[in-house]
Amino acid sequence: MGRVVIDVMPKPEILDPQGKAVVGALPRLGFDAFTGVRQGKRFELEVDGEVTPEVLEQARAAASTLLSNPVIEDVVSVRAAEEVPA
Amino acid sequence: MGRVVIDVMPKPEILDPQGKAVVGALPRLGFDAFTGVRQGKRFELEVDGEVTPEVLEQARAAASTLLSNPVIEDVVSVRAAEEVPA
Amino acid sequence: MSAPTAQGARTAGALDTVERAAATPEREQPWAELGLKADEYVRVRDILGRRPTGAELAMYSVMWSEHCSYKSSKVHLRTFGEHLTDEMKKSLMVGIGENAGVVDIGQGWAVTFKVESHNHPSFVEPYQGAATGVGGIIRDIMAMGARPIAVMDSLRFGRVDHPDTARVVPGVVSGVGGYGNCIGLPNIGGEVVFDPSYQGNPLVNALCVGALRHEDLHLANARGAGNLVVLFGARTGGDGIGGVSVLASETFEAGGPSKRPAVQVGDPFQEKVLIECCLELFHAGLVEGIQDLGGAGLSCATSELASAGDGGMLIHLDRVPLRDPSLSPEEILMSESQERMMAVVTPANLDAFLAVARKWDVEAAVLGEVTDGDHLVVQWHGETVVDVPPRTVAHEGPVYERPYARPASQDALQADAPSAGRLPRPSGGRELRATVLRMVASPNLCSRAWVTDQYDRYVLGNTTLATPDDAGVVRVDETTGLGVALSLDGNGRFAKLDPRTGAQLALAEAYRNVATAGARPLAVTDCLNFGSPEDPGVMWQFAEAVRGLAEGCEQLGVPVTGGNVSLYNQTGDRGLDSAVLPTPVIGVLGVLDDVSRRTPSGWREAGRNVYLLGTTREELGGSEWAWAEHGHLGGLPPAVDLEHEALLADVLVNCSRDGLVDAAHDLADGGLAQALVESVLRFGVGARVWLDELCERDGVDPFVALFSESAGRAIVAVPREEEVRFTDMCTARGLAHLRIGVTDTGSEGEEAALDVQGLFTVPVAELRTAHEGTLPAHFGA
Amino acid sequence: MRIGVVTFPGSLDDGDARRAVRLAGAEPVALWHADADLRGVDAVVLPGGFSYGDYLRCGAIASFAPIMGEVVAGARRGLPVLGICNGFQVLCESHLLPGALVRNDHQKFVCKDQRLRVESTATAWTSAFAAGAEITVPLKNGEGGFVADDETLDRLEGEGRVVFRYLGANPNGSLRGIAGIANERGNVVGLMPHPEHAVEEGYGPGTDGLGLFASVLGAGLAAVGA
Ligand SMILES: Nc1ncnc2c1ncn2[C@@H]1O[C@H](COP(=O)(O)OP(=O)(O)O)[C@@H](O)[C@H]1O
Ligand SMILES: [Mg+2]
Repeated sequence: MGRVVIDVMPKPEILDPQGKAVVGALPRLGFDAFTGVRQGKRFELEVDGEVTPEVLEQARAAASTLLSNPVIEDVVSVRAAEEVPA
Repeated sequence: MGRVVIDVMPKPEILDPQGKAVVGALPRLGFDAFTGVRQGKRFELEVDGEVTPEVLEQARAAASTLLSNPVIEDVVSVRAAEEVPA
Repeated sequence: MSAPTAQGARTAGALDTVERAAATPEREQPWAELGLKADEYVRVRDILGRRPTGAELAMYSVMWSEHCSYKSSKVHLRTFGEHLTDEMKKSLMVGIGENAGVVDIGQGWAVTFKVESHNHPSFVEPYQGAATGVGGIIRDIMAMGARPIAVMDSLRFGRVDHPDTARVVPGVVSGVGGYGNCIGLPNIGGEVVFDPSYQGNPLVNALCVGALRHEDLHLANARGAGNLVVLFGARTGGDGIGGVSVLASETFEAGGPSKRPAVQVGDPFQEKVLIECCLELFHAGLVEGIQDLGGAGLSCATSELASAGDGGMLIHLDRVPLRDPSLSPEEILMSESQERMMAVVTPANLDAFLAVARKWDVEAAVLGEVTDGDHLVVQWHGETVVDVPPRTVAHEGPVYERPYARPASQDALQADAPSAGRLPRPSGGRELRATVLRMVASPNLCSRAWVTDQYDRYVLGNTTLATPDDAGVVRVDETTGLGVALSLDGNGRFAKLDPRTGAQLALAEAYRNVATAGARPLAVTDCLNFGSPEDPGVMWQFAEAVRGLAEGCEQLGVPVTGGNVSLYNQTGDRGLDSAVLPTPVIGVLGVLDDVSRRTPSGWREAGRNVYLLGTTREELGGSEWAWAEHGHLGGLPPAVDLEHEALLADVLVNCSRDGLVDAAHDLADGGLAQALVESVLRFGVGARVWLDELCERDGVDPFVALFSESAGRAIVAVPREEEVRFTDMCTARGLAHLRIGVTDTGSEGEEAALDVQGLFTVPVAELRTAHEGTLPAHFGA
Repeated sequence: MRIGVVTFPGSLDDGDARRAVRLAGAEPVALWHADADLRGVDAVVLPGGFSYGDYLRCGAIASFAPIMGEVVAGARRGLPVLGICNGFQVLCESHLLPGALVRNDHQKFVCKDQRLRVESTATAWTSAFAAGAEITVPLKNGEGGFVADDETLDRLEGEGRVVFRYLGANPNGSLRGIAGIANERGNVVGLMPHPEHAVEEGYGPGTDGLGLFASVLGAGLAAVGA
């Protein structure tokens, strides 16, 4: 079973109320290292078999049509998943 | 200026209504390759200088306290950013 | 799209079948971990004549939990039935025992309503806990064949300034709103209370009301051998396995063995389409009976449907559409995945049923059928894993006669009255003015707008009164204006001082609120939130409250139609001392033949005479003043006189019908001062008020006149042209009434104000700042 | 005149929109998201609610519904289309209107009676108002912050396509206080507040919302006749 990961972020120039709320809350909890936060979305798409180039092509098309709104968001990456350790 | 990326996903056993809605919509748009979708969050945290081990430590702590809800979400990864091409 | 179903995740060898159970009687079983007591486990073995299978053990343990079986409360709840008169039965189409009670409101219409708790889950995960609480009560209403038309929520939290309150409040409020708003039901009222006793154990009680035509009434039972049992809605996952039932029955002990299962996550969108789907199924006559899946999931739905029916039931558990294909049969039976319903459908209707489900994109699976046997049989890939008499699971669980006793501390508590010697009182205009401003800003009396502005009160377009009026009022029939009013009230401090009186005071307040809005009170629902039934003191509180409520309902002639009991609300295990305040929350439903006649609470015009109905005694025990100003709780609660409440309600209802008053507002927490301030702040119309005659007539001083919480009172605004008719009616009926003021928008160039003559004046803007600032200051603008 | 009201799965204010159409004197026609058929209506309302649960992005999944192909085609021909709240979000996602709606700046759902100024009467849905009219209708949303880039905002302002603006404190962080906008031709209007909840005395803050529906009764007939 394969997996495609798609990352979508708000465009830099677009207001991101969620990121703004987070950046306001961090220092109150003692996290003072961060000067800015933006919150985007991460999609994990499962496929039955392997992640073929065709699957990736579909994922790219889905990312730019359904999964993001080009007015306010950028698709940051579309890739076959590798496990990333936390 | 450095950047830390944090990925948070709904726990696998937890219902993800957003992912469910997306997986229902994809085939209607002709994207038939995908059998499951889960939607999580991606945070980009900016720091003024470099991403030092201390900064990463803070990011990890923030990820597991403020940025995720451990009852229903897992922190998938906390890492210094490298640009990933779309 | 076909759902993955379990692929025999358990190898046949590991499957605990009935056959295997019979052959291995000595096998150790985790009955204690599942919450069964030793004698209960023995009883299960006696019923079955063998040891239960794992799946049977799962079913019995969840269904015999306190939450599902009412084992500690059952003996007391019977009191409601004993106090049910023929008169009260008249408008009752369905009483206690069904998913929700159903009341005839005339013109061929009926309404069904019920309040339910989701306390413990809301502490663990405030957003999802509260959201799924709202979702659960809505499904109860759907199961009766009704269209849900409104929700309410009664919320109790710890100290307003405690750090954990800042976690729980925003989560719970956005959970209630998130679910209700997304599903499209107006939120028309509720309560928000802060008290340290709820710190580790908030109370989240949600109410839903639905409307139906008489002929659409459906009862949940599985009748007719050969009829099919269909599960529809969301897929089953590992949500809250052992969830509500275990969660709601046990206390949280840090460090103890973790019984904290995965929380349930709600999907209000799924529930919205489920509502539309169910209504279409009902209207097309495609279902025989329908049952919601709540706590205890499939265990509950199958055993209750079968138990209420006339035969047995055969279920193929491997046909359940799963979200997680690795679930075992036990887990599937216990899963509390939300947004699922179960229907009994004749074979002839199945295709049409499935077509409706498809239209709404709702997944449906035929799990089995009604049989002519008398057992509930559950199979897993052809092997029998459950074979039980359904009544023993659903309706014949254990019943406890828990010992109860008036706590030794009760006398001292009642003796500690807030007398003038015990608590310093404000006197003189300056002190009274400052007290009013502090009181209207105090956590329990300040504006609830921070909460209620997060709730959609307009959706469906039938809401004519909602927050912050005394009752929520919604139209049921658009052509005639027929509608209902609802109020949800409780007062844990009063109930602590005297549980019997406290329950009646909550009833009286909800009843009065509904009448204040102009509706004739008709029926009651209740949510009884108490500590551990294993503590005799708590059990005494419970028994007293139930008795008080049952007797009160009989006196007022309004039946209890259903409700919910939530026990083990406590932090720690010091019995009574760690329990929450005993908190019966009472919902009263009333009817208006034409909701355009409803009476709002706020003043809109200058020059209206303000009358106080009822009399004021020095009653400060358990009052908001004693608590907010002195942190004091002691003495006796205000006296209840239900005959007087009925008279007051009758006058208020007639006032609305005959158009004698412009506005009416009931007096409750915070007394007259609070009621005046709220009436002023609604539309910014002030008033000149005089207390001399009141003080003289009732033998009280201005402080008592302003802050006493005597029951049975309301203020009304009477247009001059109706004054004679109004006072004549009060006189004829013997209702104490006294003109205490006149509304006033302020003279030229002057701001409107609340002017208590001879004592103090507060401009509207100053009142508003005090009243509206508190919750945003604690929880963020 | 017949005005269609589209029901998507998760639409909530569709019944209210139909009631508003009826009270304004037109015939409401229920349209189903899965039918690519406008049933010959003279105007279309995309109602409020949480289509598809507002999951992914508000209005995103609904914008791909079969009926939307017809709505878009109709709108390009000049068919009057009104998007209320979730309907506004659908119109933006369908690119019939520019910009997007994001989470309220204060992060909470808000339900309140909102004062608005009618900034343009040159649209199919506002022609019955007096220029500069101030009206009160309910506002209820969690994602009502209107955003667009500066260039788009300047163009909207310059072309008189800002149709409604919030009065008093900005309730959701919408840029330039924008509550509603129109397309270039003025036949497509989207707004976050809910005029359909202000059409009946006693059930909402007055009847100011009727003006939108009254407008299309006049203007719509002219457009259809043209
Ligand atoms: N959690 C809540 N949800 C909705 N409405 C609420 C809630 N809490 C309070 N309200 C509303 O706020 C108003 C004031 O509450 P309260 O003082 O408890 O009213 P009352 O004393 O008349 O019962 C009422 O209209 C009540 O319905
Ligand atoms: Mg009250």
